[in-house]
Amino acid sequence: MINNLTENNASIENPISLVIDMEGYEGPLDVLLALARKQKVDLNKLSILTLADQYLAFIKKIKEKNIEIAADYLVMAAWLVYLKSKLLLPKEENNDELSGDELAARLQWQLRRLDSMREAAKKIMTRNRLGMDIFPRGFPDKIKFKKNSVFNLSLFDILKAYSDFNSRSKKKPYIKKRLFAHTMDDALKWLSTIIGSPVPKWELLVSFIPESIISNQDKKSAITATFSASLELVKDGKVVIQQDKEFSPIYIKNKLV
Amino acid sequence: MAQDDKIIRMMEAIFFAAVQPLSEEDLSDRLPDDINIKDYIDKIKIKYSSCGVNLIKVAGGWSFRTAPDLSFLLEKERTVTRRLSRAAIETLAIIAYHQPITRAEIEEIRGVALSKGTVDLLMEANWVILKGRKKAPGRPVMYGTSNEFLDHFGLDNVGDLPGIEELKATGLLSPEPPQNINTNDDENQN
Amino acid sequence: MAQDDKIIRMMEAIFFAAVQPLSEEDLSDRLPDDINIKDYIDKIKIKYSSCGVNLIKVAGGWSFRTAPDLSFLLEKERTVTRRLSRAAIETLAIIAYHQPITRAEIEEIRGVALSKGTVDLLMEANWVILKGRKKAPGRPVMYGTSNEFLDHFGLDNVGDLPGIEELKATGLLSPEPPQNINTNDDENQN
Repeated sequence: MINNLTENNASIENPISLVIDMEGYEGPLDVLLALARKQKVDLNKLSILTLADQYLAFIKKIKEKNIEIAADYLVMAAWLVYLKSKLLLPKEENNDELSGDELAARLQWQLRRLDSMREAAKKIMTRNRLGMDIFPRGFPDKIKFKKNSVFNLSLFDILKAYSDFNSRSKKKPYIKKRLFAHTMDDALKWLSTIIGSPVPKWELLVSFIPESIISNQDKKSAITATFSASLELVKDGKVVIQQDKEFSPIYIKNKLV
Repeated sequence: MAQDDKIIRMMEAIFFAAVQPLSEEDLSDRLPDDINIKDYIDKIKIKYSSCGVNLIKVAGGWSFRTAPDLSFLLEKERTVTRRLSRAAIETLAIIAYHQPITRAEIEEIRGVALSKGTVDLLMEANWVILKGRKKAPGRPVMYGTSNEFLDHFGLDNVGDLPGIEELKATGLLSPEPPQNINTNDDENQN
Repeated sequence: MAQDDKIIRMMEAIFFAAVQPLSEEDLSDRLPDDINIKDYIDKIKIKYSSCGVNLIKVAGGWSFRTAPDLSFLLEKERTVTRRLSRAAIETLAIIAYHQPITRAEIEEIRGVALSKGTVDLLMEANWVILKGRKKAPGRPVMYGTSNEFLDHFGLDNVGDLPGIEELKATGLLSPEPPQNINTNDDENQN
């Protein structure tokens, strides 16, 4: 119930006007704590019934002054009436609700908690404070920064710069070198040896690349062309190809019609 | 002995130049490796204990500060701080003792909605900082206190807040009333 | 004597917290009337003469300052990453490959005049050092690379720099595009 109260409060747009309305109190819990203090007992021994009566009297007094009362004060008043009835009536059996005593204890705990924070606030604010009671060095020597330049430069940059510069100075004409390529036509030619072979036999696809092709660069071109060519032949129904799994060797076999 | 004096001189210079409290780690970065910094801190503390400035432990480090009894001499240096409203002071205390804490939890303790500017003001003063988000619906932000708060109020750490141990022991800092809450029937029913 | 200590404590706090050097007049405003401030300044000066901070006379008055021999403690290193201009990189490369080399020779190789700051910058970075003077008219200074240069670029000695032939082999020195991007379109497209 009290939990709900704070949520209700959150909807109040301007608590300042509320403070003025309610004789300087900051919310119902604040009023209750002030009334509790008037009982002049340890908050642990507080009479919640008395407190509830005092609160209701306070609200009545405000009402008589024709002051508009913020909703949360009225909610608290209604809740205290309910609490009073729970405390005074015999305990209901088999009821899941908190008993009057439990609700009272909870309210008392909330009041003690708020009170403890008020006390703590006072203790904090009376401490020796920096810039008010104790002071730091007013005019410290400046920390001097020693600038440490690190150049963002790699050996590659230097080599690149040097070669760029060399290239620039030598001004060699650019000659496009024609590269070797194993064409698909070439590949078909090499693969055709398998077609018409009387005894069909699985053979490695790469074995159909001419041995004269040595450099890696050229080999890549040859593999690509040979593979494409083999697909052509499969399409034409001349050969079958097979691969166990990804990246494993590809085999090719003559298909007997 | 000469070595001691040398280290003490170095530490004096470092402490005098620092605006913020220095941790042992901060000091060790600038001092010879083979020394026991704690010992030297104690030596300096003693050396300055009767001086107009003292070496004090604050905000997790050490710092030279003027002796509290001499504040009357330092009117001129007094920084003008904005007067905080009662609500702001109370909110600061609640945040300090209950951190990390959400706005809704602060409102629950005070029994009243927090006006918009209160936490902002405390954050502007650098006393209150964000301390992550609560693992709860809506993941509300949580607030806590900063090193500047500790420094300003001369606290070494949050555990040094006045009376925090007793409050913890009595369960007043827990979010819910203790289970074995004592209801004093006789007294409630008068 | 106790009176002395009291005044000294007061002055220590005042000097410590002051945001600027204080003149005798500034001090007299805050201290008991019947004292000789100059005497106390001398006492404090002596008291702190062997400490890490000294009371020194600066423009406008007296102030606690770090002892001059300890100023190194107040130096912080700040690392700034900078980029070198193309001219600087090229000059560094030329010095590395052609050392020892004079400024005129660098200019001759690059075909442009070397701006004043370029070599200075490389020397500031500790990569380029003076390598004696050339036995030639005017005895111009010669430049070369430093050990820091070798360290920085992970080289054992200058001979480890890839030679012109090697650079050609990597494609860097060749006026042609590197091999691996040279696809021969005509022949692949059939």
